[in-house]
Amino acid sequence: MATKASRSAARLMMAPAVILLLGWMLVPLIMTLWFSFRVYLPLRGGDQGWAGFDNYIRFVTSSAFWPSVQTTLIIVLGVLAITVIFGILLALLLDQPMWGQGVVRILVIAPFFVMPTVSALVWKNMFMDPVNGLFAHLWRFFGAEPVSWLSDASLPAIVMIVSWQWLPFATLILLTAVQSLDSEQLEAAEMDGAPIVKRFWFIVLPHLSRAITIVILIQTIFLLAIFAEIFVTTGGAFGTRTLSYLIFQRVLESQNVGLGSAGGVYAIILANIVAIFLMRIVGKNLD
Amino acid sequence: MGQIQLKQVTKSFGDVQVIPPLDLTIEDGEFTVFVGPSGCGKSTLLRLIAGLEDITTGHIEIDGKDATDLVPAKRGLAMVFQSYALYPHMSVRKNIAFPLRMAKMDPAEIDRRVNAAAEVLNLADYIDRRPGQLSGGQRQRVAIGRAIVREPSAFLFDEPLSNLDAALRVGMRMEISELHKKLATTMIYVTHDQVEAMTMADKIVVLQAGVIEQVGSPLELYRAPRNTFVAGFIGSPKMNLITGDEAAKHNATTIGIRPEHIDVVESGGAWTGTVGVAEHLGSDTFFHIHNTGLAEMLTVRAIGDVSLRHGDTIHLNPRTEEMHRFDADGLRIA
Amino acid sequence: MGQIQLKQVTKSFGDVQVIPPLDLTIEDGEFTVFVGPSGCGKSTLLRLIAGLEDITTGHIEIDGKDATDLVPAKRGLAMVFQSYALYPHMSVRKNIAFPLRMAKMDPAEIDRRVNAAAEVLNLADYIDRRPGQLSGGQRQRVAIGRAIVREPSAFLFDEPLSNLDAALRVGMRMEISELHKKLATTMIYVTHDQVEAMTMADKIVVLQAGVIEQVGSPLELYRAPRNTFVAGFIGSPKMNLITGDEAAKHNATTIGIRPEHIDVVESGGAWTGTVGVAEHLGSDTFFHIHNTGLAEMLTVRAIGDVSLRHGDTIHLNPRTEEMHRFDADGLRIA
Amino acid sequence: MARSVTPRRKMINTTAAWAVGLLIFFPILWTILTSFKTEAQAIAAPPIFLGFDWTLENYSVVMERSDYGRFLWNSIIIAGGSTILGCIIAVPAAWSMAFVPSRRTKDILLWMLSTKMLPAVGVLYPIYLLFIEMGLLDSRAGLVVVLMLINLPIIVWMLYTYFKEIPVEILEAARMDGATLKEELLYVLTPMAIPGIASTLLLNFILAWNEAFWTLNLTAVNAAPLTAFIASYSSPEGLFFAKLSAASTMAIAPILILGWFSQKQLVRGLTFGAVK
Amino acid sequence: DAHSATITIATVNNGDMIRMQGYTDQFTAETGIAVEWVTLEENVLRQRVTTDITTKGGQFDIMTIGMYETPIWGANDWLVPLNDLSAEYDVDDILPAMRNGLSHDGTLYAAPFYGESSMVMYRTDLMEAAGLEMPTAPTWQFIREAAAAMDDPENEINGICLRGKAGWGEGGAFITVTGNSFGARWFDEEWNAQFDQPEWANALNFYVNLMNDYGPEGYATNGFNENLSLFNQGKCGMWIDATVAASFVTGADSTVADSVGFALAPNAEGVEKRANWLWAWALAIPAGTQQEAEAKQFIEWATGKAYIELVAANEGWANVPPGARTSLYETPEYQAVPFAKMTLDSINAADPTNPTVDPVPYVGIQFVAIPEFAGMATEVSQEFSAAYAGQQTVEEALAKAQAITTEVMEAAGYR
Ligand SMILES: Nc1ncnc2c1ncn2[C@@H]1O[C@H](COP(=O)(O)OP(=O)(O)OP(=O)(O)O)[C@@H](O)[C@H]1O
Ligand SMILES: Nc1ncnc2c1ncn2[C@@H]1O[C@H](COP(=O)(O)OP(=O)(O)OP(=O)(O)O)[C@@H](O)[C@H]1O
Ligand SMILES: [Mg+2]
Ligand SMILES: [Mg+2]
Repeated sequence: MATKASRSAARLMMAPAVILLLGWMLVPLIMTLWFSFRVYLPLRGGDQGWAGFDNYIRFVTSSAFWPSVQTTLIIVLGVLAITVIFGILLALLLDQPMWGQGVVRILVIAPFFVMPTVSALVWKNMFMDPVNGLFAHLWRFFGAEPVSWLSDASLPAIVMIVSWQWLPFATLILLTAVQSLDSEQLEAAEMDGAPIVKRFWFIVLPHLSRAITIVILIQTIFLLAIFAEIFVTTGGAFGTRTLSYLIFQRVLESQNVGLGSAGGVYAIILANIVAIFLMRIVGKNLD
Repeated sequence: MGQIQLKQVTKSFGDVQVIPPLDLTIEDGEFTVFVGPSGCGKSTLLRLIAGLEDITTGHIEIDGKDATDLVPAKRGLAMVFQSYALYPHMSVRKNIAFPLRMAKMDPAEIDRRVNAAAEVLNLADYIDRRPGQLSGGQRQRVAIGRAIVREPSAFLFDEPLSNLDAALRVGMRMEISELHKKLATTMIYVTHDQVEAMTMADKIVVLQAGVIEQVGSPLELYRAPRNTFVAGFIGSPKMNLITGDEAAKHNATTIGIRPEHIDVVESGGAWTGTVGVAEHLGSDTFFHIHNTGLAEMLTVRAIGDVSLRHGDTIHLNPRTEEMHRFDADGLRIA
Repeated sequence: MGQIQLKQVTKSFGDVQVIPPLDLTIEDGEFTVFVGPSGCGKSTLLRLIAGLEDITTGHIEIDGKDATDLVPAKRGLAMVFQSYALYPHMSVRKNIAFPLRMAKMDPAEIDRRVNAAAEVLNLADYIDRRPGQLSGGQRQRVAIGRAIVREPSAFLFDEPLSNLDAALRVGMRMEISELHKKLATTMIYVTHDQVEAMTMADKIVVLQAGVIEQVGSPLELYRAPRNTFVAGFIGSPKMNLITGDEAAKHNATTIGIRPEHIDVVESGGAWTGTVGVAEHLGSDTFFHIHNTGLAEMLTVRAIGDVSLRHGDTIHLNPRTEEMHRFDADGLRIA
Repeated sequence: MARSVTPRRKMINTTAAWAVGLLIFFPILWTILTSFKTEAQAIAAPPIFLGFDWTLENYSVVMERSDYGRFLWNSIIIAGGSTILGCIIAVPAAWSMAFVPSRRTKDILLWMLSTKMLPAVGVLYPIYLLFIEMGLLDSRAGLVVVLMLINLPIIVWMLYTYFKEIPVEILEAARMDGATLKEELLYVLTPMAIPGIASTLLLNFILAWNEAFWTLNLTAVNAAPLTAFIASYSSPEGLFFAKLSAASTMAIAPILILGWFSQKQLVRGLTFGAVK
Repeated sequence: DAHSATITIATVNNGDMIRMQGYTDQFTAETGIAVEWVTLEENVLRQRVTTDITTKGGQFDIMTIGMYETPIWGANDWLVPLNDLSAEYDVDDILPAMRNGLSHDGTLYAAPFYGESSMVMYRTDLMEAAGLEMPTAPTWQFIREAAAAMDDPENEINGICLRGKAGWGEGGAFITVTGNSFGARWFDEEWNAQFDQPEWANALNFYVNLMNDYGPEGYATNGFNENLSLFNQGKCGMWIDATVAASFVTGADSTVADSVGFALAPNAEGVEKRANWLWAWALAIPAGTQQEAEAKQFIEWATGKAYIELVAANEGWANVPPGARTSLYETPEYQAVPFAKMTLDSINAADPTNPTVDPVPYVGIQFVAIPEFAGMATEVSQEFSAAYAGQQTVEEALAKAQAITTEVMEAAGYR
């Protein structure tokens, strides 16, 4: 279906979305770029003049920069690993015939509904608190010394909180994919003498590869931007300062908009590197 | 080797008994076809034999040994699925090699067998493609290839050709028949296409609602259907089944006469009617005939091109020696 | 009214010319069938006529008026799609009424027409169901109903029956034929099933790679195929095409003889061979014969059941009066 | 054809799945339970699971302290408005991509997704200044637009994948039947895509509902949604687990309930239409 | 007209503030001015109001800010000067320390709602059991001794609870005053960072050793709230923190209300500065508001004497907002409150203009009143917290603090 008329209609109908998003991307981007070349200190009255590349140099040479990139990557990769692995296991479990499948499914999706702020608050206070938290009680019950999650195991704790929020998403995408697996393929493999582990490895896993790609793509987009979880739990302390949190500190806590904007530009560059990398894979794996 | 015996086998899904007690023996090397209407239990029966479903009661013996509780992989059977069930992410070579790899066979031997199978099935040119890059017929061949390499004692086919178009179906049908001649291995073949059943089978098993209606060679079924169900099911176009006075004349509740057993005559003839639709295929002409005075519409086949058209009057002579008679229960009157 | 003329029409997708310059006239009231192998451009041609694709060069005239740049809705044509393309969220009634609503027709008149169409197509019982609740055949009827109500000057069908199973296909084929008789409207029908083409068409257009190979009535094509491509394409089973010495004997590069025009004789006969596969259908028997001394394998049809089996020797007599001769370019020699 | 399983197997599956399901759900359950405890019971050691004196006191304290209804209403308006506005803009775009694809369609789609990677904290200043300039601060309209823009790529993508499942032939049939482009979208495409659109709406409603950075920073009173409501309970002085739990429960309950009633669409929506 | 006016107030979710929200109906009834509250958690509030004030967003008519922001914002003319308040409001009644801290160049820019310093709160019962007696002005050495004596892990009692949580207003404030009491300072008079000096090493090492030996598990994440709840649950022998905590630890939520004693914040032996800080949550009016008059009216109401009496009448004297007005401490009823005197003494012991032993170029006790401080101090406190959590040594933390501070001061052009 491609007459001239429909093609021009298509262009017209795409315009609003494209123009709006272009605006949403360009306006802040240009403003951010502009700020990043200025000495812009709101608490000293705002724009203090041209800064050249000072902000850029200062941002990367700051001792916090590389650790924050590293932290960002650890959190993203950690959450991806956990959600994908447990997502697959859960999807396989939920695919089995059982009683009350609908209810179980609702239980499993529920964390996705919880606001990140709320989930961070609940985990921090009611579970990970080293004195009154449920984990502390549990540890003590087994005679162990309670762990101060948010200081001694801060990164794992944040990865865990974020994974809890995103596990439903991964599980559901993977569940849908598992359900779309032609059962005849599994039966064929069974007839061919493949035991259950090999059936998983040779048939199920390759079948899931597309879904896994999508989980990775979408989660990465959201995970690169996580903020509330860190703000609420550790405030960036104990090595949990991600790149976007570092920018937050520069812009809002230190009130150095120029420096923060330079950081923002770096973050955009990093995001785009990740995006290009992802889209290479996804482009191959989509349709 | 590949004799398969079902002894008083039943299968229930929950409370629904899909297969009532059933006995069946499939001899070694035989090409057996299960036919029957949709939902009659053909696939279920095949899957019971394969071990993909547990039987509810009864026994299955393969080559005389009880296989009732054996897992599928241990029964020495190979199955070809309707959807082909190829592994989409593996090349043709890997697909075919898969069962051998699972059996931890020596790689050199795997290679040898895969190449031999590819040779037999004309797959050599596609051996490194993925299933997605193959046509339907080629995929079906890969599925068969995967079955062949295991050198199973019997092949199970579940409507393997139903996803192919008419021309390809004819071709693949012959390929499978030739394969059977070559390998002389037991094959069980499920279809609801009676042409496939007629042309391929050594033995046809006609099923209805899980019950075996008749077992026999294709021509036995064609010539002496045991009841009206089999009579209507085997043969294309369908046998004309006529009830009422005309049947009573022959001391039967129902009489059956196949379209090819009614001759078109210039004049006279037992029956006269008007042509409804005339289908001119060149090689044959099929007439659908109304107003014969019989309760049912008649279908008649004439050889070659007969130039009668819609609305013309037609004179017909059934060959009485080819007529089938059935009683009130639909059973054949000898 | 419904004469359609294509004048020097071409179609290219990007750089690929799918239809080279093509002229075709479809007369008012004619049932024209486009046949040809997959990918030959049948659907493309139909969509060009419908206006769903722009033609690259050339003109389309409908009833003598230039329709080249008309949008689909203004061409007065109705189309029935392979997938039925029913609106799943509307009842049968609403589906059929949809084109009339779009034409802003008076509701009373819409009702009248929808009911009339439902009557004709036996849809009255399902009129308030959704398409999802209908069987394949019923859906196809709804699609036809939606086309009928617009009282188009021509109907376009793109493989309308290919999603139905064999038995239903035969039934719907007859229904469409009868509809054509009743309405006497131009119909253009795309299929790759040559049985459909033979039984339904007034005129068959055989296409290959966007080029018209032959246009004519079914029996013209059956009796006098213009070239080897048409000869092989029309008729089932396929015509035997024989090259080499045997052809030379008849002063041709290729000779063709249809399976039904070779008689099986007790002894003697022009050709002798061994039976490869024998397909016993009861009504007919098809033999695939090797070792005749001809370069090609032969297919032969015998009426009724002939009890020759795999490996038997068979004696054959081709009817020379039914033989077709082709030159080195594959063209018929008169 | 799914293989039939023995009741024993089914029992084992059921037990395992319920155990895992409850484990995942537990933090939410615990929050809800805690919201009915007194502050002292909320931190009791060992923790009390069910045997406490159920009290609604926390809820009444929370209700007294803040105008929950207004926060709720703002959340509904903002999340709903941005989702609907997004759909109105996304439907035509998705139609174009799905049915009149060009070589650049995939690139445009991926570009749209990449706009989501813009770090929000980095552009807060520019956006805040723009909002002041346009008088949109603390207005629901402003937030509706921002959240719409944030979610637009996801909406377009989801709708695109749903539309791609719809056979082109049906739209062509409508065109043959004389429908204009507008009628085609309105009478054929949209109703057919209702399940997909519903899932899209739902998912984006949730995403907008939970968005905490912009909603917090661009509002004060008039447009403040539940994310701002929760920000006043996060760490006050003294014991607060029970009140925090009550406030949390109130913030997530509407979505949980919505999710419960529309779980089928949701499950579809949560897969972003990306997998069938 | 005033009857339809509405003012919007951004405030922190502290107990006193929330209590005040409960009484705003009375204000509205008296004046006809409606009040909209935006109540936020402290960090969110700070982020929110700072963005608004620096961009002149105009979202709020009154902002709740602290002693750190007020002079800086006042200097930028972002706040409406509070120099024309009514006579009956009696500006001179505000405690001088508070008034100085909330002024810039002698002009008051924010009215204190309540004020605080820090002091020692301890369990009299445990002290008694340990056979010790708390002096009114203890030293850190004594605090350590007492902590050792009261520490009782068997019964889940920690010798001492102190803030370790990252954030300049949390653990950052505490360690800064601790530093002061060990003779340390943030900067010398040339704005050179001083974390490489032995005083800081002494202070931090003392703190870490004390907390590791007698502090609660995970103190590195404990802030005011966490410690309050620990103390109220009877899990701390001592707690050194804000004077406002006194009313909570002796209040209804506390399990140890009857056995709490108070003392001045400690100092290291031989150092004349004590670990006192000075803080006030104050109400200020952003310049440019359309409702300046109404806002002033509200401020007079909320921080005036009448409000204190209103609360006293309804909830008892122990619950009135403390630390803002001299007159409160002259009220006989209030003098009866056990912690009143110690609060006043602590506030008076703090001197924002002269916070350290060695001279410094800045104002502020637990903070440095320059715009760069909040961001910088948060990062420094994060490094310290990492040391508390055992993720790095005290030396490493100090080296990083030195680097961060130097970096920021250079960027900001102080050096
Ligand atoms: N897993 C199952 N659970 C419940 N009922 C089943 C199951 N599998 C099959 N059935 C039922 O058993 C009966 C036989 O099904 P079966 O698939 O064997 O029929 P079939 O002859 O293969 O039909 P078709 O020609 O349509 O493939 C049907 O009524 C079907 O509904
Ligand atoms: N939109 C398109 N873009 C590019 N090429 C196309 C497009 N549509 C069709 N083609 C090509 O045009 C040729 C003719 O296609 P068409 O669909 O008309 O074949 P057909 O005869 O209908 O085949 P079939 O029997 O399989 O339906 C094919 O080679 C096809 O690949
Ligand atoms: Mg079946
Ligand atoms: Mg086609």
